[in-house]
Amino acid sequence: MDAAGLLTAYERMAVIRRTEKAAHDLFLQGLVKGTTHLAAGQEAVAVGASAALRPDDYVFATYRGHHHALARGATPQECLAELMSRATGLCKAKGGSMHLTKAATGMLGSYAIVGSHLPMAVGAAWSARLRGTDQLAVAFFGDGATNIGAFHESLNLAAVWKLPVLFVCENNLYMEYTPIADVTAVPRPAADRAPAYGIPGEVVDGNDVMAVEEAVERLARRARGGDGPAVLEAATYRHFGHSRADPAAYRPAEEVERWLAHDPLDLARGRLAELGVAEATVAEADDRARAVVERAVEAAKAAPPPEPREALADVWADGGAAWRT
Amino acid sequence: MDAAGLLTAYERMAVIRRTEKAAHDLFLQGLVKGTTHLAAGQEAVAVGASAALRPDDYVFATYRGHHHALARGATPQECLAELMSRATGLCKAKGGSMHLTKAATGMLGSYAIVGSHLPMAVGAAWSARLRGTDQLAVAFFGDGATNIGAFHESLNLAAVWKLPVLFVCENNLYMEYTPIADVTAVPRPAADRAPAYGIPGEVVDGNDVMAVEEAVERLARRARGGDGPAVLEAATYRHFGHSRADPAAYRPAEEVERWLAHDPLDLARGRLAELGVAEATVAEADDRARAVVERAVEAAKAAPPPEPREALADVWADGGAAWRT
Amino acid sequence: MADVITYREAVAEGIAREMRRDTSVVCLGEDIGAAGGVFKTTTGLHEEFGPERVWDTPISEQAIVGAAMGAAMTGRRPVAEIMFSDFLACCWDYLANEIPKVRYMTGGQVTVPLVVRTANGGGLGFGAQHSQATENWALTVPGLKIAAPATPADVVGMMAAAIRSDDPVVFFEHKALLATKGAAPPPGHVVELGRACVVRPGDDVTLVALASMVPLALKAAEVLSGEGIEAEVVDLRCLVPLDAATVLASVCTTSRLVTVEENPYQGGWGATVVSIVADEGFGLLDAPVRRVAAECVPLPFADALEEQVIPTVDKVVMEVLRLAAY
Amino acid sequence: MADVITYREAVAEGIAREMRRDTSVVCLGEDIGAAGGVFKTTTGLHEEFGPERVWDTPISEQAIVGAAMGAAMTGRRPVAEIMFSDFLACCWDYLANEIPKVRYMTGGQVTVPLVVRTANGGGLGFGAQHSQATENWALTVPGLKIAAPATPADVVGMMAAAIRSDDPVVFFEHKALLATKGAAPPPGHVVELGRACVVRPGDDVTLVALASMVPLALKAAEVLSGEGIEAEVVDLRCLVPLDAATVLASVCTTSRLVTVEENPYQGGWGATVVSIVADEGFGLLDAPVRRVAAECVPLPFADALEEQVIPTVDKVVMEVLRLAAY
Ligand SMILES: Cc1ncc(C[n+]2csc(CCOP(=O)(O)OP(=O)(O)O)c2C)c(N)n1
Ligand SMILES: Cc1ncc(C[n+]2csc(CCOP(=O)(O)OP(=O)(O)O)c2C)c(N)n1
Ligand SMILES: [Mg+2]
Ligand SMILES: [Mg+2]
Repeated sequence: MDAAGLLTAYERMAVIRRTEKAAHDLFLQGLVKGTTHLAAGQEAVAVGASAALRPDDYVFATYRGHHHALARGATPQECLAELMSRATGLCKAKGGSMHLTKAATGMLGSYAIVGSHLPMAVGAAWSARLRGTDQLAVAFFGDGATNIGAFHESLNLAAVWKLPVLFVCENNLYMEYTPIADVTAVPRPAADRAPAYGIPGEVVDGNDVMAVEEAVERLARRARGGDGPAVLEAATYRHFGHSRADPAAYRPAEEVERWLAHDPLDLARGRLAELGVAEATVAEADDRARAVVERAVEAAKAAPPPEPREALADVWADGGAAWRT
Repeated sequence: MDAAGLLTAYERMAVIRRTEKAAHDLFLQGLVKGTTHLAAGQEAVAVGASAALRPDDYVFATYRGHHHALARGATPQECLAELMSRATGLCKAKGGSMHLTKAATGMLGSYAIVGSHLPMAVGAAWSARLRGTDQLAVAFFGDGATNIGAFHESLNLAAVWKLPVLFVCENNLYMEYTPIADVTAVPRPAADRAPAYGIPGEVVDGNDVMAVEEAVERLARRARGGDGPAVLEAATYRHFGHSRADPAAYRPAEEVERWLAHDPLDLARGRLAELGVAEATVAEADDRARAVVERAVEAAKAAPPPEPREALADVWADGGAAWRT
Repeated sequence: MADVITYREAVAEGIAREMRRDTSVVCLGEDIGAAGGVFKTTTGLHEEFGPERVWDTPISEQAIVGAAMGAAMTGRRPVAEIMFSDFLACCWDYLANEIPKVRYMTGGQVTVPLVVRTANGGGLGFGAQHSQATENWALTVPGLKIAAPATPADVVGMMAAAIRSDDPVVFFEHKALLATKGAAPPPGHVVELGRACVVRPGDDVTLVALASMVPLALKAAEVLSGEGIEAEVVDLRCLVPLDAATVLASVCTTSRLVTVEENPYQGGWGATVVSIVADEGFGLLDAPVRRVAAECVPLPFADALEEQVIPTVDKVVMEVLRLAAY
Repeated sequence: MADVITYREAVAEGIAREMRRDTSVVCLGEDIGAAGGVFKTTTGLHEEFGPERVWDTPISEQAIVGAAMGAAMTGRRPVAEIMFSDFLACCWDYLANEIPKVRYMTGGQVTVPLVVRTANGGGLGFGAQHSQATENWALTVPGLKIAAPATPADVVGMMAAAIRSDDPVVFFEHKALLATKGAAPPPGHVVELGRACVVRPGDDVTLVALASMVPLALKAAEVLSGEGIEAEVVDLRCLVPLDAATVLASVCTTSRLVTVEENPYQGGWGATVVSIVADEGFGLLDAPVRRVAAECVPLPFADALEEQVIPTVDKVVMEVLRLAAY
């Protein structure tokens, strides 16, 4: 990743950070119903990986998926409109925060059942192989997902069929409120399991966008070349609580501090300085990010609610919902 | 295991072998309906493990579970009567071949959904811990079960809670008709996965009843002592096809021959000779085994079918089946 | 104890009462310990009973419910939490194939005295995968008792019955009711499973409802009363055992039946109730039987869409008025 | 092709026809390749289409169906086999929460053109965990099409429709019908999903049945004919789309309805059918609606017990006679 690439990545991360902040504020204002699982602090995983992927690759993510949708081509406006139940939402306000999806750019969905999307990513990789493309599929998931059965079945099947799929674990140390270390038999919940499937398992600093890009690029090349899947465990941290108004009181202050001092945006800013990018240039990127998100908030606020008839559309491929004669 | 112990083990294996043969013949005679999954060839796993267990330990097995039921206190007559749909069957003819269970002697069931009983064994071990006993739970399962999600969840939970449970895989090289090696990412489907849960994973000759006894005894002691679960992978082979009339044509003749030459009963006979047990003594054990199974067949044949009203008994703990007023 | 408690508090209270009575009762689930549960329905249990009776688990629904089964078969009374009822799908094998069948298929050799508790239903804006009313899944499987209380007192009383039951019980705690308040039940309060409750008497039409649909049906009944129609509202409380007798007795008076179901029409419990009445109570009926249920679509996120899909007071009132005009 | 084929052969034939037409059709499942499937319902596919179109999998039901979903979302038409329908419980999350919802909750961005085939029902003596009629599980979930053919020709025709469908279809192949024979369908035979079939006309009572219950209902109709009662037998073929119109039209003639269901009474599809008729067809009914369904117990192993539990010709005849006497 050169300076220009890093600047682009930085700006994307800044857009995500501000979108997450906006989502948080809008939630507190009562403009976002239900729940949100913010990814602030984890931007580098999405943006770093995205930088290494091709436009025709497939991405599958979780309910904590705003960053992946945004990194993969969804606009802040589409995302915020979805959260705010507007007709202009990414999923026509049928999905909500947990289900952001932008199929047109290969972001094949955010799934709210832990681990459920790993087999789907395996299937997308299998499909690429069947169609003779060298597309890649990437599943992003949390540390907690490594203890569910679908994780095991997916890694084994992908390994046996040598499919072009990457399993990227965002290890943010916690499930909802319980530390992953309390309920997992190995220290590295994802990487330490890779040998059980005869595939590489690596650990990367998930807050270092360049390191993530490098690792994903390398493992992706390998997978496209027919050498099979890999596990990448990205060490990271969420800035907010698990969801909504969770104050995350269960986290030691010292730990929070340490991780806030290892912020992905700060890290990238430091690197940009090292690479000789002027502070003013970075500030311009920040300004653009702020402007984009501000406009997005205004546009989403101004957008209409969905038409009531939308409730009975989109179950079936014919666009309808008829289940009987 | 001394000579006397081995002779007892040998006789038990002989009883199992003859019961399986009887089940096969009765099936061909149309006296056993449905299906059977015979364990002939795998006797040493059940008998060796059983010899190392205490009467109050818990055993959970699969649809291929005749040997475990018999090793764990069920009589050939109860088992064959169950297969032949008799009122005197082990489960009152409600279970059938796939569900042999003898709760009174800690044989807590045979389950026909691959992998489903592993979490149950974990739960029984947890219960022992909660009640402050040092009972052990053992789950026996096939090589094919190592690729299902419940396997993964069970091993992790057992390891995290350091429960007294042993996971004993009977690796007979095949699932139904597909070699396990074709669909598993590591050579030792069970043992090679143990490190993913930070627990010991051992391989043992599953046809050597003494070796099985030794390994189970050692791992059981460890588990009872609070050092947590372990995986034991027993290499073995089934003499019959997967089920019913499967001629197992998918198995190379050379492989079958090699394994038939490594028969658990023959091995034990050889060891008995080495230990100086007279051939006549072994022949007497064989005679007793034959007589027991012959009587069992006759008794089962003579037993009545279940009373029709049994169909509506035993759903609920009150003995009935009422679901509405 | 306060005179009034919330449904949420009633869950923890109900469990705590049984844990005090019986040391064999033990809880397991995700984040149920020190965190007190995602819905704060296990608040205080970890403090009172300690980590040897309240166990945090990994995200392993099969291991949670499967281990509960194994423990129940060996002398404990586990209370397993599956955080959202949608996730029952992740351990469905245990609910569908193992727990309800093992007693029968072993000829009665074992019992499985466990409770699987779960937060059920919509109303909190959690979207399609966290809002389903899944009690109908369980209804397809003989061998499970199915409890779905509508009030705090019933939560406590039915929890007592569920935990004391030697049969497996799936206990549906309704998310939309968690914040609702009601009279605190007296000590020792037990509500036998399988007894419906006539929560409002009326002569003109019988409304049969469950969980969150009970207050909704009551509201509809108030509106209808203004129109001169007196609805009898039956809170079914359990799907199994199903108190068909109470429903039939009510229809005997009213001659008209409407079920009010949060779930989609297809495969909903109301259909089973209706089929019993259309058979055994056919002669009692003066008018078509109607089911006010959700549309047959996943639950959409936006409120504007959700209200198109789920039953509302207005929809119930409208259907009853149409029926009255029959 | 022979004039007569078995239901078993029809499965493989139905899949093969579509695999020839459309190279995007691909199969996966346990032992479906060289072994031809445990029920020999995929015999010949591996030989004809090779390992790149017919994939043997590990015992990983979640990975099988989840991977099928991912492949369906990205341009393939996977046909996934789940060996016994009971094992749908091991991947229920995909059937209940993922496959039927993803199109809706993404606002129509993706389609999931897949078929999950599975051997359903009892009759072969496989015991409680391998004999269930689980189509009712699927009925509780909007967003799945549910096919359950009763004849070899319907197997081929409905398989064609299922594989061509851009919607997910759960395709229930009945174990007890595998050995039955019927007319071989002509090339290009397609049976639109959601069209019931009146397989026997009659004026006195409507029997609605599915899969293995269709021949049973037909046998009962023959017996009843001897008693002077002419039953109209409707083969429902699909639960979703549900052809309620055909049922209502039949009841319009007969004024009497009996459903014949292999599944337990509680939560069975017949309840949904009955609730529609008790509403929209209430005025047509001359007598109580009756459901002949299985007892609400797991399926016992012994034949002597099984016949107590499941519907038999005798039970259907007896119920209809009782109804006729109403
Ligand atoms: C199968 C399942 N079980 C439980 C939950 C509830 N739940 C939602 S998020 C979560 C924690 C997940 O932790 P992790 O995988 O580390 O992801 P993170 O939230 O940290 O990104 C849990 C338990 C769920 N959605 N799905
Ligand atoms: C969840 C599930 N999937 C598939 C099956 C069908 N099935 C029964 S036995 C079997 C093979 C199991 O192989 P293995 O675990 O090696 O045990 P073995 O039969 O060799 O003893 C399969 C696939 C099942 N019973 N349960
Ligand atoms: Mg996490
Ligand atoms: Mg095997």
